[in-house]
Amino acid sequence: MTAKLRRYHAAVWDEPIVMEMGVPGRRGFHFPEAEAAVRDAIGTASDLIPSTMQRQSRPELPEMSEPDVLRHYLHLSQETLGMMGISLFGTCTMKYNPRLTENLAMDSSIADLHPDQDPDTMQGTLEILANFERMLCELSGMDHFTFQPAGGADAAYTHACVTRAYHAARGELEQRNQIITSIQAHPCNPATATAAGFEVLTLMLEDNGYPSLDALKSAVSERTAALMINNPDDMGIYNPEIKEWVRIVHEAGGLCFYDHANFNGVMSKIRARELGFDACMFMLHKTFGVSKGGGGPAVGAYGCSDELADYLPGRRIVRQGDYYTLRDGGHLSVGRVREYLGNVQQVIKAYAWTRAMGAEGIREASDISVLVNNYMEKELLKVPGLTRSHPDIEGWRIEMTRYSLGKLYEDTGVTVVDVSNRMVDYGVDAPWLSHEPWIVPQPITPEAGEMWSKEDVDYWIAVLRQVCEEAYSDPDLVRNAPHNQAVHRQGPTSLDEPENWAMTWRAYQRKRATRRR
Amino acid sequence: MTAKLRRYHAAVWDEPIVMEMGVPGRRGFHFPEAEAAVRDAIGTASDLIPSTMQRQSRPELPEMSEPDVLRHYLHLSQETLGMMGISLFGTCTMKYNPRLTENLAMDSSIADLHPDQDPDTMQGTLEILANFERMLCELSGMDHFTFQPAGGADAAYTHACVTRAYHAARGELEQRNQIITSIQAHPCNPATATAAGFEVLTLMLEDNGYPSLDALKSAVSERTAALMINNPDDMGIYNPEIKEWVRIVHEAGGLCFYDHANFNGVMSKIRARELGFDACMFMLHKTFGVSKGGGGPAVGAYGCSDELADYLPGRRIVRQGDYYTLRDGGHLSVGRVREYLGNVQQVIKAYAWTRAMGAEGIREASDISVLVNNYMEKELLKVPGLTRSHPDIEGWRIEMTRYSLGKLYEDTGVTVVDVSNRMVDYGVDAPWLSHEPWIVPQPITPEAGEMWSKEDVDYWIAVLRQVCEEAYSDPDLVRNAPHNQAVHRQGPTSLDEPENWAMTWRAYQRKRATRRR
Amino acid sequence: MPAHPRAHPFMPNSVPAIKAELMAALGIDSVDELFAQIPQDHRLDRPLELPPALTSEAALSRHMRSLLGRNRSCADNLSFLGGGCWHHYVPAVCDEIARRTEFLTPVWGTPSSDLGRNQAWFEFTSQLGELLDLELVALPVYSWGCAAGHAIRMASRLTDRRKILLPRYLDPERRAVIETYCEPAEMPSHLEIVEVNGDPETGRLSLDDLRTRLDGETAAIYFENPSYLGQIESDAAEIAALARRHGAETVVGVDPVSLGVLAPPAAYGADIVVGSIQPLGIHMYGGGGLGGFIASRDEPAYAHEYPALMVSIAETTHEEHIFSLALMHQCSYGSREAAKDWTGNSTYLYAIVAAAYMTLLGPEGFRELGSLIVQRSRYAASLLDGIDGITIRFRDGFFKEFVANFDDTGRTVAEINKTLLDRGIFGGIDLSARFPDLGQSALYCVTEVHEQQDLDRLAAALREVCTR
Amino acid sequence: MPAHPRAHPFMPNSVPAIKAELMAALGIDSVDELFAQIPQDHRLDRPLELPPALTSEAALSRHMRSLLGRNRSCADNLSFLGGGCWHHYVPAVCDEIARRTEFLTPVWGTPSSDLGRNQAWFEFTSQLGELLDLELVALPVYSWGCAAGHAIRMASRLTDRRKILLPRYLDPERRAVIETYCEPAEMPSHLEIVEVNGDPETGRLSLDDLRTRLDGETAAIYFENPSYLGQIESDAAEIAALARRHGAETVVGVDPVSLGVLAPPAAYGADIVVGSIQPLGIHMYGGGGLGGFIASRDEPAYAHEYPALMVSIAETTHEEHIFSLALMHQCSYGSREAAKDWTGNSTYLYAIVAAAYMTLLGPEGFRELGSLIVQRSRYAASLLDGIDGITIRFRDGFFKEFVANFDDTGRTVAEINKTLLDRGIFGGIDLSARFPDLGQSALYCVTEVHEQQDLDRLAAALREVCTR
Ligand SMILES: Cc1ncc(COP(=O)(O)O)c(C=O)c1O
Ligand SMILES: Cc1ncc(COP(=O)(O)O)c(C=O)c1O
Repeated sequence: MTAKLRRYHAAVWDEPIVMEMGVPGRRGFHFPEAEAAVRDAIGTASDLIPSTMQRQSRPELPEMSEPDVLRHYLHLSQETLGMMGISLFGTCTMKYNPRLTENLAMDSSIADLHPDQDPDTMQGTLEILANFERMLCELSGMDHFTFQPAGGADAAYTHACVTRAYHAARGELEQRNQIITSIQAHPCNPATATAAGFEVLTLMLEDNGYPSLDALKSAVSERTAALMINNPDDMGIYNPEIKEWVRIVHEAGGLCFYDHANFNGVMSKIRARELGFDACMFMLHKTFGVSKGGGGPAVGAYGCSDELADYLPGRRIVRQGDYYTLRDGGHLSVGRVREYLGNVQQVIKAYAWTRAMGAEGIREASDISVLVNNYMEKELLKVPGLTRSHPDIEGWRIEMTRYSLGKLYEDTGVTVVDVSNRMVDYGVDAPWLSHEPWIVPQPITPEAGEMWSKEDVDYWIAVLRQVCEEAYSDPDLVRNAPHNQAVHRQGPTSLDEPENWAMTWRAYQRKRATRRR
Repeated sequence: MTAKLRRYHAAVWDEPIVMEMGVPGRRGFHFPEAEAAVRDAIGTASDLIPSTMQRQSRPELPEMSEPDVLRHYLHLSQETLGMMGISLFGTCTMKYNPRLTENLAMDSSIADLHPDQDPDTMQGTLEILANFERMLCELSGMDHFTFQPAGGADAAYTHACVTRAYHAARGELEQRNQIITSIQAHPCNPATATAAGFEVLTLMLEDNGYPSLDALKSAVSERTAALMINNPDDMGIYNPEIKEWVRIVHEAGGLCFYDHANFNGVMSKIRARELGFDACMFMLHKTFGVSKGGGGPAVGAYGCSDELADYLPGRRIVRQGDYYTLRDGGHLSVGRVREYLGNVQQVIKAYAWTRAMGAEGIREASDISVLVNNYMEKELLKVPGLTRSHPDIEGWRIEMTRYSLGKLYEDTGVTVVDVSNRMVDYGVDAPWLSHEPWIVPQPITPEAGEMWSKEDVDYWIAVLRQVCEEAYSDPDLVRNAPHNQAVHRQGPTSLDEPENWAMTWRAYQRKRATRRR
Repeated sequence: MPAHPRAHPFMPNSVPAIKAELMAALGIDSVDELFAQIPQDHRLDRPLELPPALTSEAALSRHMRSLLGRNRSCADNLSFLGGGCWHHYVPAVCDEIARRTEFLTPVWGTPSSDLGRNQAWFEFTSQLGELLDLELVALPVYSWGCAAGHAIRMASRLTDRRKILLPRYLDPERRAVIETYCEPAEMPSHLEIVEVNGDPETGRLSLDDLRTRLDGETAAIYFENPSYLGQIESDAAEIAALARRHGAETVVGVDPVSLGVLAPPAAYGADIVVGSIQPLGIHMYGGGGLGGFIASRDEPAYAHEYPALMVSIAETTHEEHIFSLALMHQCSYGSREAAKDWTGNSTYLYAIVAAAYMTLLGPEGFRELGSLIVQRSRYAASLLDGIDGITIRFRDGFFKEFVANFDDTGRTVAEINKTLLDRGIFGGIDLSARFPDLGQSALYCVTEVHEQQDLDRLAAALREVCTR
Repeated sequence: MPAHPRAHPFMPNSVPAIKAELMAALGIDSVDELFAQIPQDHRLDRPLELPPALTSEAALSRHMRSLLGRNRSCADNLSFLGGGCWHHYVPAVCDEIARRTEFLTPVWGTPSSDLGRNQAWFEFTSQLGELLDLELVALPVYSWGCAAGHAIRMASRLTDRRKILLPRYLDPERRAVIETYCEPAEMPSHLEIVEVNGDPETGRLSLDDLRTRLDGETAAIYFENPSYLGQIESDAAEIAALARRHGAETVVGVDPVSLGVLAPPAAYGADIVVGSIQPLGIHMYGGGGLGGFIASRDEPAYAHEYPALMVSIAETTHEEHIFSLALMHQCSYGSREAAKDWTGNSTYLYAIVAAAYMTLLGPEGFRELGSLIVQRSRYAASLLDGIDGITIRFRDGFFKEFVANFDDTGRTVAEINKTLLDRGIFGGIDLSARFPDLGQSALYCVTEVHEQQDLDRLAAALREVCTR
């Protein structure tokens, strides 16, 4: 494993902020005037709008020509590393986004559909959604899926809502107001549980890398509404007692929700339903090859057993022979977590990706993710200053491993943020560190998945090694990184202070003026 | 005019040559196996191919996965400045390529058409082509246009072929074997004339910037087959005697062809036919907003008078009420200069661009091109070391002006090639210098057209000024440029020697091995 | 199947030799060994049963196209559906930006390596801030309904009150989302929803009814402008003033494409403004094109209640501009269960697309767009109003949607829409089940995509359909 | 029209204030003054009469789509047209690369600033060189026909001879282009074309006839493999040997997608190889997808005759790879009338697309593709051969095209094709006018886009059509 480091430099365009661009009177887009017959019949727009409601001053938007608008945003795109490098962004399972499906999604048969169209006119979409629902059922053992949740967190929220409805139907909701999760669960689990009105109990990890059965037992009670847990967790550790967990929670009368965001390493190996879970979620923008868009549009496909079916949000697709219709949720349904059927075009992409992979491809992807992760681990542990989270736990990790650069930091004062600022100088995308709270110091969490070649993985390792070596030999080089990006690193000013933050140009103009005074 | 210079750096990916990439066994694309019924009926492919004709050794192509192929070419795209900067590439009239039409061209109604389809199935295309032909007739005064020529040079070639056919029909072809052009005509005019079998007479410029009537008169004779000329020429000088030229050539029995590549400055102002020309050509990939693709696919729309109609190449579109059919050329037709109807999708884009502009927009584009060019001239003449070609000719130039950096070179030893290598360091695209032969020393030919904003033009001027000042203050900085590109400048090795050139990887491998010996 | 399994095009390491090399490096003979952590009785003991793999792109493409061929889109037909997802024209530049791989595929990097994307986000908030006349705009949330839900919860936290006023005529989809966000009655943090009637004459909010509902318990009044039924709430300033008088927050939902001609809610006293970004250059995608925004004055009290991510302009160590997330500690990434609601992957690609859209249009584009829509929708309403059996419910003061009542035709909207469908027309949303008091009514939506000829065609079709 | 003319979206300087500023800088009052050089009597004295401007993209888009809606494409129908432009599957990656703005929009810069594009070009020539087994490949010319024309002229210059042998069964389109390149008889540099007969049994070149035509005047024999009628020229080595014996050049036209399974022409003695790059990932575009290549051994004598641009790998001053044009002096940019033919804007974008295509496929992809095509086309022929009245003219040894004769149906190909068209099928190219000796024959083309079901559907349709 000796990857030569690339000479890399980001494109630098020194691009002004759009609010500073343009010239009064320039136009980027015309709308036609209303037709003569329309004008004659109706008059001008201002006649039609109550005068108190007419806009008084023009919005201060830039005035630019069409080519200039395009070029501006093209420049910005080039100034975005954006997975043009090697992105081993852990917990996000970077995937290949097949251009076939991205192109298809721009087709009017997907792009120009209104959600309230007559089902007659959406048979293609409905058939795909129905078939994909069946495919996810096969992958999870669940009986139903909804695609309404617009992200993984929204699926967690959906579960909290379903949990409310389930216990309410039993008259137990007032009593069952606690949701149990672990400190290694994604923050969205406790956050959505709270937003849904529950109290959250968070279990801490034991030496073996997951909370103990005893801790769980002392947390469950007649107040337990649900368990929300992921497995493996972001350290790559699979909790082998998970069936027992489910049993314990079920016994206490709670529901069990499997946050299957980390599905890539275990797909085709285990199924949530067979482990006893009542519900689970898959992130289609993650495991199923849908483009991430820098943070959505996304889909948290939420699946559940027959027992929870009536609580699902939104309209359900019903198959009648070759014809598909939509049925409103019944009186038990949680209603809506978002409007309509969800990010439909993303579901279609996920369906296509899954068809391209097939059962065999999915199994192989899981194998490769885990194989490559453990290969990486072996190599990374040779990097100076890097240790594995829970170093004493024996055995292979699943599809990702959390590491710590705590030693590097102690030895050199270089933080993991410095390290990632420096890594991008070699043309690799910044790695994921860890969700809050950091339970290992200076965490870093690469995940290779199945789309990165061994050469790319070797390159990534070589970059991390290089940067860590630099930290020892020339710590300022790393601390002042990046050096090859469009701009330098963010300055020390805290953006949590009202006088510093400026979420819009107009706020910035005002505050900068104030500061100058 | 005080444009701040951008901090610019090209994206640097240090991207390997694709031939060095990949791993045996990797796949980027699968084809299905033939269906079982096909296999059963037919057997394997090797049974179906005569054994002597079967390929013996696998082509040594790279073996790569789909995401890696995509990423490789995306990296290469980012390493191409490619009009992401400001490109005032003279003689090429850089235009905005509306994304609407680029998207449309990918639609199956354009992309997946076979040229031999029944006209019933191509009515949309044929209607557009027929209407656009009429529009170009209006722009030029000509009676017919063909889109078969696949570039400007091909249109010039078409004219040479039409000239042959025209004189052949009169039994004069053997006698009329000379084509007259000027030293400022694009090289494709003399080259295609020769390739068509003619002898070429090239007129030199006089002090007023164009050849004299006397020179023309002494060139024409009973051997004159045609005149091929552009006007304005690449210096931006309009020959006011052009009507007289046409008269003289016509009197001698020759045809007159107007190379209208430099149409941008004069569109809506003059029409080739009314100046007396028999034929002309428009470059749709230039004046009419069609994407250039780094050198095609292109269209040299060739127009002519009724008198030459029978000689046109290819099939002609015939309108019958609302229905369009195709008619083969008659016995006088020159046959084909290229297969089928030409680069049809590019004609469609040009039609759409012309509809977006309208008569008024086209007039305004011409006005602006000329206005901005003269504004630039005023500013550029303040740049140290820069002079105007034919500095003594009074008056405004049309849509571009040729300049000389001869003085800069004399003063500093910095060439115009050095200057353009340095200009790109500021994020502007390299300028056009001049076609061969260089009739002014160290020529440089910017053309602003109508798509570049005044700010962009000012920026371009500021860059050139900066570089020229650098040439005086620090000539090596310019001579060693570029400094902010993906690679440095090309080394001095001549690529005209067999031992140095290598047009393929396999040639390079062999020659490099040889050189190493 | 070929004798030797082929490496999969998406998986560069699916070459047997590479897998062998990796296994050798780990000293294992089979990948199975790596799963030792997973007890055998957890394992699925059979291969997955999925439809056959289509690893050939040509085959997959054909399969997808044949499925999608069963769809009929609003582009191939004439659609008057709106109500929460609208058929506006999407400029080609927006598609071009949306498909740039640098924006399309990644998650996040550092503020320096993501400079361009973060700047585009800031340009989204900055331009939307101009349209809204507000200084604080967050990155978008999932949808308008979700934005409204969050904003209402913000208002409740700000006022420490739990009663929410909602207009009776509200999109049932949005309403259902809001209800979910308000939590069931059993929850201690439940928000009580109280409906404010619409004025049967104007379709607008009944001020009288509002006065009776507003009280010292009221956390917020939420209303929309234009309203779900399309009406411009001309009493908006009065509504906000009433709310302020009771110490309640005014939360307004607004259609951003109206803001070239309509006053921004901040101008009439809105405290928190929400809405959809879908009309800003994003395709409908069968409902997948939604995205919601939340905005307010830039006051710490408000800023501290946002659940969404917020991008701020900042400086680098070298005084360049850079763009980075502010107030991260209050979102769920930062504080888990102590967070303000939650956030996660949202609709950030659309923020970039919407930024490009707003830049393309500029002030004049928005003005033209708003004017054109108002004129054409009024023209459509006037045509329909002339048809026997059709009554326009609220004859003026609407923006792009209006209510057509078919009671006098003796036919249901469902029947009429089926007949229109046969003619390639998607009639307006059927309101009869949603709002029985409106009788057999449909919500017709007219935008800039409808040329006069389309509206004439609709009228002709309806004339035929209704008088049969 | 609005009262104040609006700045045009494509023209940032069409703002009146900017024009005024520019005019002020020049001290002029009207732009007209700038045209003083153009005599008044040269001027058009009226505004242009063009259809009304559609400056609104929405309006333009609608106009274009309504026109294009009158087309029926090979994707929506089942097409068996080939012969010089083929319906192959275009991978989505190729479209993605083709539309990257950096490749799509520009002309040229410097080798350093265009590093990526020039490298992609070199990767095109290098990969095509591997497929062809040749070291010298130029950048593409306009089309296969143009490539053949240039190659024939190269051969003539190389041999200083003026007689060219062409197969009788040659695509009339290509043939017409070649004839144009050979110049009329009146021209001193005219090349005489002599036809070589096809063998009526096999459809291949008649070696006997070839022997009688070849002589010491012959500059070149040009033939294609597979031939226009689809046949694999299994005597190719013999043909080339005969040519060599007479000091003539062998110029072979080849379909690059056949080269995964067919021997490259260099292997059987071709001197210059030409062909189409359209099958390499480029859409048909109604004939706008063409591009031609020229290749040969890397010998100075050959290299010095190329009219096309050639890109060579080279080194920078810092020993990095760079890619730059070689032998520029011999092309028309370099030497005007003294050039080898001419060059100009060509089809260079397609070179990049074709490079991506070849990389995607790799050696195995080309093998699979070639095998699949051979099998499916043979299957199609065998189905048709079983239909009453249809005879397959040359039953074996073809690649993707074959000749189906309909004489015994008593109907013309034109009639049959019209009936097929009603069923959504584009029948094979009608050869009856092109080659009357083949009777009522059609050239059917089958590629990887045709699944078995499509071929069965064709057979069923033909069975119906022919036996009616
Ligand atoms: C384990 C886990 N659960 C949930 C989520 C939340 O997903 P989203 O960001 O789509 O809301 C993530 C996101 O990375 C995750 O890793
Ligand atoms: C005046 C003139 N004529 C002809 C041409 C040749 O056009 P093409 O490169 O399309 O063959 C050009 C190209 O720039 C030109 O400027």
